[in-house]
Amino acid sequence: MDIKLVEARIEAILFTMGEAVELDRLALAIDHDEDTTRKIIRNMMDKYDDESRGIHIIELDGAYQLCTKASMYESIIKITHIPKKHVLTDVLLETLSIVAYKQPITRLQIEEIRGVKSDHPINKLLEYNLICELGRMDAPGRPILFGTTEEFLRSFGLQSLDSLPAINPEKLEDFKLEAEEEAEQLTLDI
Amino acid sequence: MDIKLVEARIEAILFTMGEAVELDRLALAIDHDEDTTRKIIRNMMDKYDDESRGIHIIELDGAYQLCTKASMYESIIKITHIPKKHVLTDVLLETLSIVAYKQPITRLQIEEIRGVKSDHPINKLLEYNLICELGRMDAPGRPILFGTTEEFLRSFGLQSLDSLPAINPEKLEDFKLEAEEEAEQLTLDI
Amino acid sequence: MSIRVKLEAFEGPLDLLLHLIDKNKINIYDIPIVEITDQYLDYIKQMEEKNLEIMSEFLVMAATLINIKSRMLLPAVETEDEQDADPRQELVDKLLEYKMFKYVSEKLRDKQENASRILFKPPTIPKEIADYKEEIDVNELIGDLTLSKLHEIFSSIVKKQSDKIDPIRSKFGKIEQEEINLSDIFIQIQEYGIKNKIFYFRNLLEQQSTKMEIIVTFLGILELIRLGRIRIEQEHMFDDIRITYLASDIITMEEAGF
Repeated sequence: MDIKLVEARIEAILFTMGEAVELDRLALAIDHDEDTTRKIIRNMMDKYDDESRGIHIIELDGAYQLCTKASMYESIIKITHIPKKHVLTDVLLETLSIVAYKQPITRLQIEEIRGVKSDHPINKLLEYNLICELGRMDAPGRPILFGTTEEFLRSFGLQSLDSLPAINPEKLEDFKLEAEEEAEQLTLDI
Repeated sequence: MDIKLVEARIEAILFTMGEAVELDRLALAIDHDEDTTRKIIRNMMDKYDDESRGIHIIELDGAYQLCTKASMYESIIKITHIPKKHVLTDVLLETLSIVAYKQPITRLQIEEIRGVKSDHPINKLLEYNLICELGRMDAPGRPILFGTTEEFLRSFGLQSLDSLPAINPEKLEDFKLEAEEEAEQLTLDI
Repeated sequence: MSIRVKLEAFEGPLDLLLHLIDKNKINIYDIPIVEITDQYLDYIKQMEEKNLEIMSEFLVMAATLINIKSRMLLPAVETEDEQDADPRQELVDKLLEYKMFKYVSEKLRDKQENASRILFKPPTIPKEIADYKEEIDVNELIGDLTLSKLHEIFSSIVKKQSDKIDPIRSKFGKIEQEEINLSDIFIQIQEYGIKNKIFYFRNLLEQQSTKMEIIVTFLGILELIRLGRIRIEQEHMFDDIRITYLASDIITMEEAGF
């Protein structure tokens, strides 16, 4: 099959669907195997990088979605009002980070890290579809396990969970040094 | 201004708006006069004619809209007809069992039993036509009451909704005991 | 009241503790536990018993701090065991972990900020195609699920629920926590009145919705009418009540002799 036609089909499908389309469904629709489909899409992604294009394809956990480039934002808001997304409070963001890095995680484990009851933020994050239930833990009481959703990846511009900002041990060292420096400063001041 | 950037902006605007955008609004958004804007768009239209593109710009009474090419129709039908994989996850099964045995039941009552917000599994079960709304509870806020569908019951070999109340937990226990007694009887008979 | 507002700014005991450590420019690995415990308890004292649930969480941390403090004050036992851990260690670990998540949540905030500049397009599936809906095959969906399996799942959930209920105390009936502070609401109505002059009863209820809060707000309104501090109008029965605030100052419940 002509590769150009396949590209056209993928573009048309992604445009029409609007939402993220899984690789396996795309492959079926264009009658190619998944590996070939992935290669074609990767190639298309490069073409969209051209500066005359205002849209591009993003990858979300093995699914693909068409969206505008971030740099186009200013021009778009000139012509239309864009409703603000949910602004996440510190509490929600903190709870969400814990779920993102520690998933699958139970409510109790979240509360242990935060040191405070967390029903409210957990329910809000469920409501915003940023976290979801993954199932139940095989432990006494069979507590619910939480994890992040595709919407979480999209809202934070992440390709997959692997692209979460890294928590590295060095950072912890930095905190330690900072604290020590501050302590030293204090002694000097006195 | 760089012509490529202007093209990108027009593409991004048309993509986001979805509907037809009048020339004068487009011209304002990209800071060019209408004639220049029209020329740029016409030029873009030629580019979209390339066979590797699945979408193009159409002109409608002095307004412009981004849409899929007519030749892409078959591919779009194809993807929408590829059935999504529907799976009853643990979360769904759990919610379904609560509705089955406690119906009619409100969302809040389900959430009390599960200990977590349950909009998502309830919506999924509704989509799968396994549960349905039975009416509203005569209580403050008149909450919706959920129950299982006839289709759900039929697939379990039950004739109608009326036959479900008989399947209460005690009854099942009775069945089990009966079966065991019968089995014992059988051994004695031999 | 200002103190309470300040305290509510802390998300929890760990947050407050981090704030104190920050404020005192303390090395997190070498917390002067005596000092911090005292400061922490000072904060707790200012909290009053506004919200029992929040309060209890702060108190648990206070107990932990006092426990560590007392262990630190005891003369160090000379042992060969080098692993005789610093009693502060567990707390330090917790604080560091918490601090780490506060740090990454800021990074995530930036990411979200950037991602919010990307826009998507709703599906535009032609109507005749959208109307075609793949029938969801319930039989296939249910697969080999049987009623007894469903019952098993149900029983395990219900069992778990009954495990959580204390059989004796559950018979005591529901104990509602007194969350509404009448004098606070009385002041709030007046503050709202000074700011808005003319407003509606429903405006007052926008932020509070429990039955108890509505009743208390209504009582407050009645009291303000009695004192001649507001004027109310209602054209028809069940219409929203229009309130005109006449006074220019605020009086407390004690002053009003409520």
